[in-house]
Formats: sequence, C-alpha cells, structure tokens
Amino acid sequence: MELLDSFIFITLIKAAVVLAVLLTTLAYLQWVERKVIAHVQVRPGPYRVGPHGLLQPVADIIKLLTKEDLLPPYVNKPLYLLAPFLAISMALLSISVIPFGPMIKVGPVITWMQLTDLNIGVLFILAVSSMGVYGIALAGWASNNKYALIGGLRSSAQMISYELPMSLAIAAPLLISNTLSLRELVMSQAGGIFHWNILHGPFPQVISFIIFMIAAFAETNRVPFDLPEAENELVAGFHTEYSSMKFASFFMAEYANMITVSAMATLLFLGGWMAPWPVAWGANLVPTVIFAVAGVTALYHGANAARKRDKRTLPVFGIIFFIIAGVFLLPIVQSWLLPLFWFAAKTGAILFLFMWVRATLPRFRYDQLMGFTWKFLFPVAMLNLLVTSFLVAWTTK
Amino acid sequence: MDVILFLIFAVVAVVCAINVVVQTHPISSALSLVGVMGSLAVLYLLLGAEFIAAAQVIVYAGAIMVLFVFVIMLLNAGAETKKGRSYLIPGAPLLIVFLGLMAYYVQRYLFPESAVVRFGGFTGGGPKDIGNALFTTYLLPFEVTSILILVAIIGAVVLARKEIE
Amino acid sequence: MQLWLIPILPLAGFLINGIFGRRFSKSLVNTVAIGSVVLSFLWVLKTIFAMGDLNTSIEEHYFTWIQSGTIDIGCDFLVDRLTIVMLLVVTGIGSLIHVYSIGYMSHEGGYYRFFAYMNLFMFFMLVLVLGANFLLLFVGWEGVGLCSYLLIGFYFDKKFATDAGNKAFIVNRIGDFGFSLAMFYIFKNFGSLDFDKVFHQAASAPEWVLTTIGLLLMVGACGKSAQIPLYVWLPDAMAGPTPVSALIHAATMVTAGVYMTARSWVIFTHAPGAMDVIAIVGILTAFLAATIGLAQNDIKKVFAYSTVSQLGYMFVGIGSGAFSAGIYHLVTHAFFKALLFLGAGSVIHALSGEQDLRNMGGLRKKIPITFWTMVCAWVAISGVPPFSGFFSKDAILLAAYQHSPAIYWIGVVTAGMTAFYVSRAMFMTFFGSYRGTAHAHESPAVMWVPLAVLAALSLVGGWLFPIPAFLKAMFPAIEKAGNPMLMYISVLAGFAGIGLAYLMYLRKPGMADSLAQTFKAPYQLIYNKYFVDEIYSATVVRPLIGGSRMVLWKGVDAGLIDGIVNGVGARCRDVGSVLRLLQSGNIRSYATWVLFGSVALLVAMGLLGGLPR
Amino acid sequence: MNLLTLVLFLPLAAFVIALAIPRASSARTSRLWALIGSLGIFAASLGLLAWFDRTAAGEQFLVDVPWIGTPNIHFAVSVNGVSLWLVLLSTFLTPLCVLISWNSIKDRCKEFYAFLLLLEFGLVGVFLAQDLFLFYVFWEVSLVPMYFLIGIWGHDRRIYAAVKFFLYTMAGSVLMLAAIIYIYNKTLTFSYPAILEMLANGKLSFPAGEQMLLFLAFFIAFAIKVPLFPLHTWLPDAHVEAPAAGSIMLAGVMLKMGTYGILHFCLPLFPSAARACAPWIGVLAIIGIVYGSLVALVQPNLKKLVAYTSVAHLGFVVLGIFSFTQQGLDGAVYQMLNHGVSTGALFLFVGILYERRHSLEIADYGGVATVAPWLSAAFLITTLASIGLPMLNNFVGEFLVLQGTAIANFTWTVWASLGVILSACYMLWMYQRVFYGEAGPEVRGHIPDLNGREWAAILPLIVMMVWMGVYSQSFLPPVGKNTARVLEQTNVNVPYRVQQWDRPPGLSADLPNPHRGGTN
Amino acid sequence: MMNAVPISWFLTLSAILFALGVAGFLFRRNIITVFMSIELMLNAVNLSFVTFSYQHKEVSGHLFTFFVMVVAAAEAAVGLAIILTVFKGRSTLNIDDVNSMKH
Repeated sequence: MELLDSFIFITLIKAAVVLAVLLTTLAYLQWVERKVIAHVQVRPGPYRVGPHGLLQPVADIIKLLTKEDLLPPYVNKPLYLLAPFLAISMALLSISVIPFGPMIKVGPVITWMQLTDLNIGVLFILAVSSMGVYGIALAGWASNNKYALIGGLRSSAQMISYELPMSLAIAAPLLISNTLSLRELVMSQAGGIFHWNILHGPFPQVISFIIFMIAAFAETNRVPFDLPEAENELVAGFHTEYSSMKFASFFMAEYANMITVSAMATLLFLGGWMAPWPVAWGANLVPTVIFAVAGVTALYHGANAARKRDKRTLPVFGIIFFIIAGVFLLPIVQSWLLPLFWFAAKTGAILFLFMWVRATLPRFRYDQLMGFTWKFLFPVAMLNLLVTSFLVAWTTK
Repeated sequence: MDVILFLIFAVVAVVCAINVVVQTHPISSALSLVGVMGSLAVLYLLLGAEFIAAAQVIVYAGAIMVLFVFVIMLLNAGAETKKGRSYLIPGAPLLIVFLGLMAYYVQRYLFPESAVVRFGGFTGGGPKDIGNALFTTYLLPFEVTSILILVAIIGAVVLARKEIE
Repeated sequence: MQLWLIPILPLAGFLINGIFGRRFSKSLVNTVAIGSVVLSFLWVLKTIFAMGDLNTSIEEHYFTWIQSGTIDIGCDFLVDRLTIVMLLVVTGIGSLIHVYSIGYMSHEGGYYRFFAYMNLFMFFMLVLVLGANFLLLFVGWEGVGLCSYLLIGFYFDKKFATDAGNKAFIVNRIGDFGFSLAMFYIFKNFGSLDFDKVFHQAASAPEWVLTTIGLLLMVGACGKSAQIPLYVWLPDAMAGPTPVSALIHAATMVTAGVYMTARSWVIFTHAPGAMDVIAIVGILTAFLAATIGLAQNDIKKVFAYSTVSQLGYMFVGIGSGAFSAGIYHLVTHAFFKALLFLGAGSVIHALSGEQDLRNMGGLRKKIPITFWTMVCAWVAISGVPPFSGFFSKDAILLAAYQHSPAIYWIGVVTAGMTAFYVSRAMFMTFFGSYRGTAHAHESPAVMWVPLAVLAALSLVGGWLFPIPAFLKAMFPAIEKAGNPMLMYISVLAGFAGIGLAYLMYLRKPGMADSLAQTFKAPYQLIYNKYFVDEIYSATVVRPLIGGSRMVLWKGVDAGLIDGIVNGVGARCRDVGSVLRLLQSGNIRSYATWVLFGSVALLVAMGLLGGLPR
Repeated sequence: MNLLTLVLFLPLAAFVIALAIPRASSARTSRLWALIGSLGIFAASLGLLAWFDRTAAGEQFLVDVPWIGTPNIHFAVSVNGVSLWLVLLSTFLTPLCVLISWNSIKDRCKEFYAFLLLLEFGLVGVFLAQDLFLFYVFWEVSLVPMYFLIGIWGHDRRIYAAVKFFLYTMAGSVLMLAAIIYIYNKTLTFSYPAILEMLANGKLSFPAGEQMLLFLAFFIAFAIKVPLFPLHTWLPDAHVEAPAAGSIMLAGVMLKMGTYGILHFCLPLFPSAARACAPWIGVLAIIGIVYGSLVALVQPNLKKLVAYTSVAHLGFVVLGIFSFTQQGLDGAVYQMLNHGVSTGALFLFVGILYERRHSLEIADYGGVATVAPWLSAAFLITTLASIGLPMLNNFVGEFLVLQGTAIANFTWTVWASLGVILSACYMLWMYQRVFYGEAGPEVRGHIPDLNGREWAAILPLIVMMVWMGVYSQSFLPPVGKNTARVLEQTNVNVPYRVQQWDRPPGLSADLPNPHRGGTN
Repeated sequence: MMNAVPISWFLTLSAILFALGVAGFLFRRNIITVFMSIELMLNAVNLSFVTFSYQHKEVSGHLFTFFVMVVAAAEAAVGLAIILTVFKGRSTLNIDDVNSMKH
C-alpha cells in the first residue's frame, strides 16, 4: 500500500508541476509569439504591461476572466458548453505521455521525467489528438451560426485529412526505432545528432520530418492552414460565438496543441532530451555558454543609455541569465536540468518556427489545402514510408 | 479496483448506448456513441487489448464517428420526425426476450463465475503481437481488407461526387 | 423391255409442260403432251408385240425404294395380261381424250397446266397399272387421286370446283385408309408386299386373315371406284373440265378399284365373305346410283351417276367371282362412257357451257356428228345387242345370277333404269325442240374424230376384244351355264327403259312432271340424291369440325391444358404476391424478422439442449 | 480435332464473328456473313457425310477429351447414322433461315443472325454429345437463342410465348438434369458409352422402380420438346409468335431434339421401363396424332395450323419409336428428317406469305394462286409432302412407322392412320382457303411471285422432298444400322410372326427371316 | 474478489449493447441513427471478441476486432456516401421514405 500511495503521490506532484509549467508556458507562449511577430515586422510588440510587456499575459488572463460570459440564444447549449472543454482537455491530455527527460533521482525518489509511459504512447497521442476534432466541430455546429458551422466543417475535414500524412510520417521514425513507447523512442536515438531519427541510419527522415511539420501546422490550424478561423472570410470560424474564458479555452487548446506537436517532433525526430553531441565534446557546457552570452548581451544593452526604459530590467535579466548559467554548472542539477534544457531548446525552436511561419506566409485557399494533402503530401508520405520500411527490413537481419 | 473500473465504464457505456437510442437528434446520438466507444476502449485496456483500445479510439471515435458527425453537420439533419409505422410493438418484446435469453445463457451455461478477468491477466494484445499475427496467420485476410478499403474508397468517391453533366 | 419408258414419257411431258409450258405456244404444248402419251401408247403396243404369246408375265426391277428390316420394296414393274388390258385402255383412251382436249380446252385459261396435269395423271395411272407390288400400286393410286384433285379444281377460282376437289381427295383418302391398312396387314402376315410373294402364300392363309385383308382392300376400292358409301365425290367431280370427267372419272381412274380387286383375286377367291360384301355393295351402288340418275337434270351429273352405277356393276362382277367379266365391263364402259362424256362435252362446247338438260333439245340437226356418235354410246350402254355394253353386262349378270339371283334381278332393274336415264338424256338433248338460247355449232374435227373412234369401239368393242377369253389364263374360270333366258330378260329390260323414256319424253312430254308430282316424296328423294351429302355433313363433317373447334381446341387445348399450365403460373404468382408482403422494402421490418429468427433460434437451442456446457 | 469438332465449333466461331461485326456496319454485312458462314458450315458437314462410313454401325468420328476434372466431365462427341442426318438437317436449314430472314428482319440484324448461328451450335451439339453432362449443356445452349429469337423478333404476344416456351422446356430439362446427376452418382461417370457398356456387361443395372423414375425424368424432358400430347401447348404459341426463321429451326430441328433424345438415351438406358411404358406412350402418341390433326383442322391461323400438324407428325415419330420394331424406328428417324424438311418448308412459305401480306390469318388470304402461281405450285408440293403423298418424303416415313406399328400392334395402326386422312383434310382445306378462290384486292396488289432469293431457299427443300420420297436408299441404310443397334441395346424384341397359321413346308424358304438381332 | 471481473459480465455488457443497437435499428427512423446503431452492434460484438480473446489468451479475437473495424470504416465511408446521395435525391433522411425497392 505504501508503494501505491507513494506512486500516486509522486504522480500527483508530477502532474501538478507539469500543469503549472505548461499553463504558464501557454500564457507566455502567446506573449512570445506576439513579440516574435512584432520583431519580424520591425515593431516592438507588447511593451506596456510590465517590462517588455512581460506581464501582458497576466493582464490578458484578467481581462478574459472578467469579461461577460455571453451565452447566445439559439445555440445548442450542452454542446456549446461542452466544445471548449473538450478542446482544452484533449489538448492537455496528450502531455501526459510526453517524456521531458530521463530517469532522475530526487532525494529518495527515483522517477521518470514523464507523467506516465505507455506501450502505445504514440498511438495514445494520435488518439487524443484525433478526439480534439470534436471540440472544434461541435463548437462550430453548436453555435448555430453559418460561419461557425463552415469553420467547424472545414476544420474537421482538414484535421481528418492531415491526420493521414501525419500518421504516415510518424510511422517512419517508429519503424527505425522499433517501438511505440515515446520513452524508448528517445532512448533509441541516444548517441548524438547522427542517431536522431531525422538524420538516422540509412535513410534520414528529413522528408518525414517536413511532412510531419506541415501536417502539424494543419492539425493545429495554424497559418498557413488556419482556414477554419480565417477572420476575413469566416469572421473567426468556429469560435465566432465564443467569448471570455470559453474563447480562451480554444486559444489555450491551440497553443497546447502547438506545444504537443512540437514536443512530438522533438521526440520523434530530434532525439528528445538527448544532446546533439557527446559530453566529451562539451555538450554539458552549451547551456552555460548560451545563458552566459545572453547575460552579456543583456548587460551590454542595459548599459546603453539610449534605452531608457530598459535601464533596470536588462541588467536584472543579465544577472538572472548569469545565475542560470551558473546553475547549469552545478553537478547536482545537471543530471536533470540538462536533458530538460535540450528538450526545451528543441521544442522551443520548433515553436519559433511556428511563429516565424505565421509571420511570413500567407493563407492557403481551401481547395488548395485539401488538394495539397491528398495529392501531394499523402503520396509522398506513403512513398517515404515504403522506402523506409524496405531499408529497415534490409538493414535489420 | 478492476471491478470498480469495469462498473464505471460499463455503466457509462450502457447509459451512452441508451442515449444513442433515445436521443432524437442524430448528433446527440453520435456523441453518445463516441462515449460508448471511449468506455469500450477503456474496457479493452482492462482486457489487455492495448492496441485495439488505441485503434478503437483512433479509428472508431477519431475517424468513423467524426465522419458521422461531419455528415450530420453537412446535411444539417434535424431531429427525426415521427412518420411511418412503429416497430415498437413487435420489436420491444422480442428484444427483451432476446436479451434475457442471451444473458441467461451466458450466465448460466457458457461462462460460469469462475472465469474472471484481471487487469494484466493477458498481455498478448500489444502492437507487436497484433503485428505478428497480422502478418503471418492473418496475412491473407489483411490483404483482402486492404482491397476492401480500396474498393470502399473508390465506391465512396464515385457515390459522393458531383454528377458530371 | 424398258417398261419404265411407259410411265416416264408422260412424266417427262408433265415436267416439260409444267415448268416451261407457260412460255410455250399452244401447239408446242399439244405436241409435248399428246406426243408423250401417244409415244407411251406406241411403246405399250411394242411391248405387247415383243412379249409374244403373252402367257408369261415380265417383271423388271429398277431400284430399291424402301428398305428397312424385312421390308424391301423395289421399284418393280410387272406386265401380264391384266396389265396389258389396262395399259391399252389407259394409253389408248388417254391418247384419244388428249386429242379431244385440244379442241375442248382451246378457249380455256391455263391451257398448259391442264395438259401437264393430264400427263401427270397418265404417269400415275400407268404406275398404278404397272406396279409389281402393293406399295407401288398405292403410289399410282394416290397419284391419280392427286391429279383428280388438281383437275377437278382446275377452275380454282370457283369455290364449288375446289370444294369438289377437296371432297374427292378426302373421300379417296378414307378409302386409302382402308387400302393402307390392308397393306400393313398384308405385310404383317405375309412379310412382303410383292404381288407374287403375297399371292403365292395367300392360298394357304387362314380365311379370316384374307377376309380382313379383302374387306380393307374393298374399302380402298370403294373410295377410288365410288362405291357406297364413298361414292359422293364422283358426281361433284364433274366440276372439272369434261375431258377430265371422261378420262379420269369414267374411263380410267375410277376403275382402278376394279383393277386392284381383280389384281388381288387370289385373296378374294379365298375370302368368300369379302366377295359377298363386294357383290352386295356393288349391286346396291348400281341400283341407288341409277335411281338418282333418273332425276338429274345436269347432263354430266346424269352420266356421273351412270358411271357410279356401272362401277357398281363391275363390282358385282368381281364380287360374283367373275373377275374377267368385271374387267370386260371396265373396258367396254371405258369406251362408251368416255364417249358419252366426250359427247356431252361436245354438246356443252356447242352450247358454250350450257349443261342443263332442260335448256337443250333438238340438237340432233345442229350437231349431227356428235349426235350420231352419242347414239352409238347410247345403244352400247343400254345393252342393245350386239354392241359392246351388251356383252360385258350380260357376262356380269350371268355371273351374278349364279352367285345370287336376287343380285341378278336388281341388276336387271338397274339395267332398265340405265337405259331409261341415258335415253332420257339423249331425248332431252337431241330430240324435241331447242329450249335454250345459245347458238349451237358443231365441234371441230379435232374433237369429233376421237368421238368417232370411240363410237366405233363402242359398237364393235364387245366382240372385237373378247376380254374374258383373253384373261382366261389369269383368272379361275367361272362355269358359265349359258342360259339364254337371262340374256333375253336383261336385253328386254334395256329396251323397256328406252321405250319408257321415249314415252315419257318424246310422246307425252308432260308425263315426267306429272309422275314427279304424283310420287313427290320418292322423286324428291332421288332428285336430292337421297340427301346423302347432307347426312354426311350433319353426322360427320360438322360434328368433327365443331367438336374439334369447341371441344378439342377451345376446350381441351386452350381451356384445359393451357388452363392448367397458366393456372399453375397464376397460383405461383398468387403465392408470390402474398409472400411479397414480407418483402416490404422496409429495412426495419426485415430486421424485425431477423430478430424474430434469432429469438426463435435461441429458444430452440434452449429447448433442444444444444448448448455446450 | 477432327472434322466433327470442326463442324461443331464452326457455328460457334461464326457466332463470335457475327457478334464482332461492328454495330455501325450495315445490316447487309451481318446478313452476308451469316449466309457465308452458314453455307460454310453446311459444306463442312457435307464433308462429314462424305467421310462417314456408311457400312459401319455405331459411333464415328469419336472425340473424347477431358473437360472438367471434378466431376469427371468429358468433351465427348461422335456421330452415328441417326445424328449424322440430324446434324446435316440443322446445317442445311440454317442457310435457308438466313435467306428467308433477309428482308423480313430489319432491326437488330446482327444479333438476330448471331443468335441463329448460336442456335445452330447448340443444336449440332445436342446431336453429337456423348457425355450426358455435355448433352445437357448443349440442350440448354440451344434453348437460349431460341428464347431470344422468339422474344425479340417475334410477333405481338412474343414475350408470353417465349416465356412459355422457356418454362415448359426448363421444367422438363430440370428433371433430366436430376436424372443425369443421379446416374452420375451411381456410376461416377457422365460418359454415355461407358454407361452403356456397364449396362451391357452387367456392372450396372437399374432396379425396376428406379429405372421407371429415371426413364420418366428423361422422357418427360424429351416429350415436352417433341412435344407429346398433352405437353404440347407451348408449341402453337411459340410458332405463332416466332419469326419465320425461328419457326423453321424450331419445327425443323429443335423438336427432333426430343425424339432423338428418346431414341438415343431413353431406350438404350432404360429398356424395360421403356417397354413397360410403351403402351401408354403409344396411346398418347396416337392421341397426339388425331388430336393434333383435328385441332389443326379448325385453326384460323396459318402458323398455328402448321404448328398443330407438327404435333401430329411428331406423334408418328414417337409412335414409331415405341413400336420397338426395325421399321418403326427407321420410319421414326426418317419421319424426323421429313418433318424437318417439309414442315420447315411450310414455315418458310408462311414466312414468305407473311412478308407479303403481313397477316397470318387464313381468312385474309384467298386467290393467291391467281397472282402467284409458282408460289402456289411450290406450296402445293410442300402441302402434298406434308400430307404424305407417295413419291414425296413424308410418305416413306409414315409408311415405315405405320408398318412397324402394325407389326407391333395393329390397333394402333388403325387409329394412327386416321391422322393420315385428317392430314389431307386440314392441309387441303387450308390450301384451298389460302390459294384458291377469287383474289381479293389485298391479295391482288400485295403478293408478288417468288423472287430469286426465295427460290434459292425453297428449291433445295423441294429437291430434298422429292429425293427423299423417291430414293430413300440414300438416307435409310445408315439409319437402319444405327436403329438396329438401338434395338439390340434395348434388348427388346417385340415378337411378331410372319404367319400365324401353319405354313406349308415349301413356303418358308421364300421369306427372309423377320427376326433381326433379337435374342428372346 | 474485488480485483476480478467475471467474464460473463463483459459478455452480458456486450449483449446489452448489442440489444440496444438492435433497438436503435428497429425503433429509429433517421438513416444516420440507424447506421450508428449498426456501429453500436459492431462494437458490442467487438467487445465479445476481445473478451473471448482474453479468455483463451489468444490474439485472434483482437484481429477479428481489427478486421471488424476495417470493415466498419469501409462501411461508414460507403454508407455515408450513399446517405449523401440519397439525401441529395430525396431531401429526407427518414428511412421509411426510402422505400423504392418496395414495388
């Protein structure tokens, strides 16, 4: 019983930690996005609330929470209420099987940096993400609004369609790793960048990765595949009739999905928490170096008299970065912080890609969208899978 | 623990199934059906059928039912009208008898209480086992189903496409 | 001996005229038709002379016609004395009538067709006569029937003519029915159809077999030779052109029955029962036909019934065992009856188609040649000695007397009546005053020359051709106790008939009518030919057709059998339409049935204990 | 592959080619092809006649190759003295059918001629098959094209007639199939010669009851096809509705499938059942003769009349077969051929008349002889042949049948001979009403005489009528050899005596021994 | 024995679901609902398969379930396409109105 209790206890703690981090990340991800896009477009972005607009997410949350929770008449009430709940819960559910790092020892407890590991982890994620369609579809339908309905329909069609190439793209690295468990998947990619699935073995899964990323954009309804919520034509798509926290739920679901997908990409193709090169080559120093450089940069800019508004924040951040760089040097935390760093770095890079694309590319037309997946993406993914499976069969004898 | 899990999801499944039948609006029925499938997926897990559970969710709940929902939305189907003859009178008694007999036979003859299910009592339902069986013993049916799927795709495309004048 | 040439020549004539005749001129048609017949006649003469003493018959085999199992029927021709007589009659008289026809038919349409048919008839008649087995005889038998049919219906756009043709053929068929059965029975019992083989065994066969065969043969002969009860076709057959009546329905074809019975004399002599029947049938026919002849007004009809009557005489001869007498009468009858018909034809020709005696009269001045030739026939048929009819009739009556006096006496009465009605016809035609309207003119030479030849034969034929003596070698001799008394009586009867006719039609012209008034019922009876046609129609033809139509076709075929078949179909449909209610097209009802079935299965499983433990 | 298979498969090849003629090409192409093809087939079958050994009894040109492994079905064909003539009859009539349909078939020409050739294939196959299953296959193959010939190119009630025809025949053939399968289960072979051999050497025997059932199963199938009274009512309907060519093939050849089947299968396989049933069948045949004649007598419709005459004529055939005498069997076979020629010709003429006057009602005619003398003359010859006039074909057959029957049972002959009288009645009456009398305006204007093409169709038939009537020796000997064999196989010797009285000692040598091949 | 569920319970659950599927099939008029009832029945059967598979410690039941899913997917694709076509032609989803096979 004790073991059981401790298992539940640890799991609960892990869940709490993950949830807290995740929700914060979600909130700040939006800020980051606004910032990134703003910088791409050569403008400052949020800047008022807090230093560099750092408190903007908090303000947003307060705003959303305090807004009137509007329940339009003529909607199908139960489903209307169910839809955002479904969307956010499905989005968050998949996090539960994603490993952030290896087994660690925290005091007396030895545990994985993962809520739970399933034999069929990948399938679980696919299953959960496929359930996510319901949220959007139902939202569109239950709103009893033609724009919403069209948005919902488009969204579900799009998601079903892109799920196919995505699954096929996932299958290829799975073949190479020969497992469905995400943890084992990462383990199989240990040993440097050339063991990652994206560059692995006889057939590097670059194509797979690209397909996966494209499909991921579509799955998350992100630009350039954000047809379901195309403001210009559909007002706002499936969430036209939603407001306040219900709207926020969809928003959060979208960003949660982004994180999930990025994490998936990391795990499947980029070796998860594994460092790109061996420790011997100084892999452990990389975060320290990065944060140190960041600290130097911050201090340098903070010293710039022209930046009046940042004259206090930048030096503070510089010092914080230095501290972090120092922390990374501590052997006690290195064992669990370094994997986390690598994981976060890779995921963050992909998230950055999402934002970058959003800032850069225009939106597709709907028929182009569907045609693209069925006529191009799907065959290519199929071919890729075929070649991969042949090569895998060839090499493993 | 297993019993509780079973009971919870069995009750959910039954309630959802009843809902499927009772709800007048197809979309409610569809969502209830999703519920049934979800519960069944859990029960599959309980029975050690991991792969099938995942497939259940992906294929059934994630694809087939989405298709249903999609079609319902597309046709904007409303609640059904009470038209045409009702089969309640011949059907309901028959059904009750059917169910009673089935339950009776199952309980009384086929599977006495001694045969039980424990979680983890069977672990042969993973992807690997399924794959092994699928590509050895059941290779031919598997290939046949792939043909079937192909045919179904063609059929669906032909049926649903716009009439070319 | 090339016997095959005899029939083949007319056949060739038929084929040539039949196929090309339409394009031929009339003279070419004549040449072919008459040439072939005359050549045939000449070949007959040559054959006869070549045969020498005539005591041995010759038989020629050409090819096997039908061979199956024990049946082996060849195309065999046989010539013996009987055949010679027949051949001469057929080809001789045939030639004469062919010649006559040139004149008679000169104004008719279908000229070539007529001669083609005539030639075909000659062919079949010669096959009939020459055939050495029953089947070949039957070939000719049927063939002449066919030609008779064609020639009776020569004017095929006239319904009465084609009706008469049909009647002739069908009534003959009834006779043939008997004949063919006789053949089957002969083969069944004797294992052959060849004359020599059959007759060789016939003497030793039991009498009932022979009687059966004899009676069946007699049925055939009755049909062809117009005996009771099958004589009805012959009077109607006068619808054909007159030369046809003369050749086919007086001189040759109708006598085929007599020929056939004479040919089968071996069978008949051993079947006295059959002989009796023949004699009775013959005398009844002779008498009845004579009575009918008394009251006919159509000149050809009178002679037609006369022919029936005379054929009856021949049958009496055969039935009395006097085969040669029968044949004798056949020959003389061929002379004078052909002459009568041709004369009548000449009269008709002279009067442009008038046939009713009541519209004639006083023609003896206008067409003297015809008149005088017909007088020769008149005296011959009336039995006036020493003309031909006298001899043959006398021979028959003599034989009949020996067989049965009753037959003799009826025969005598008949002879009187014969003299009466022929005289009546002569008087009404040639004497008195002309009652008609047409302009009478004498026939051309091509017509009266044959008449003259026949007239000569009628006058002298009796003693010129002593047939009984000629055939003595063939048939068993009848012991003739020459009783002159009998002869006188019959001659007397003939004169009585002539006298009575003279009285009634020349001296007291109103007498006939008043007699008819007095004996109205008998007169009507004979005037209407005993209503035989009507009786046949009412008892056989109409029930047959009506029954076939209403009972067999509409009733059994369309009603019963098709009714059953369609009924089965309809019941299937009914069952189907009930069962179709299950196939409501409603999926849910099907599902209900499936559910019902499953429940039933479950219950059954439980009840039967079919569940595994 | 010998000549026989060539003859058998040429029609099929011709059929395929006929189907392959493009739809766009003119009707004339199909016609010409059908004519050329059928004439070619006829020529090939004449080759069969040339190489046929007339002196030998039994099957010739035997081909036997395995066709289906399990069950053991062989493609076994051969020809004997009877089937030889029937094959020739089929191949002989087909070109005539093509000729007669030349102008009267206007729509769907290609299909029409294709079906005609397929029909020929089926018919030839039926007469050649020596494997029971193969026989059944051909039996059904011949059914299908005829169904379409009637159903598509027929007259007003064609669908009814076609369905009736099909159902009737199917009803019988299903019984036959059951019997065939039963025999297979018992013998494990479909090979007809093998079964006969088993029967002969005693390895196989059918108990009485079983044999009777099997016999009836076969016999009913054949009797429907013949058709024997009272199973005949499909025939008038089928004939009336069928196009001329269909009628010719139906009457000319198809009906013979039944009688051929009886002769070839029923008798040798089930001799004692056949013997036991003979009295009943004989009576039915006689009823058919008289009844068919009487009903024909009152038909107002030309084709129906001829159809009922077929019932009567085929009654003679059945009667002959069940007389169990050499003469009866020979006559029956000969009558089959005769009927094919003369009734085929009658239907041909009816088709010609219909093409001119567009009516089948006798009442609509009259006086045709005035306007079309050659047509009338040719028709008359055919009529006379049908009546059974000596020197024409039917006479020989009828004579032999009746003679054989007389030997077996004289009473039958008496009744059957009534049919001979009646045939004269109905045919001549019909001829009188159609051809004689005054020609009405309808007739006068619309009935031209025969043209060259029609002569080409008719003349061979008339030549055959005369030939078969005058010189039957050209045809009978092979038939007789084969029927004698059948009689031996039936092991039935209906005893008849030439003399039922004490024969004088000297006479017996004159007569050939009437007992042939009998063992009793 | 709180940790062990009798197999018959699974089967009874399967039977109940199946019966409910049949009920939906019989009592509902909307084609789509009827169709979903069929899916429900299939699911019930799948449960039985998986249960049997557990009982026999055999993977075959899973495979049957797998095939059933495949077939169900195919069926859904074609079936829904048919429903779409029917709706296009008749503008109704009531199963009782779709009865042109009746006559």
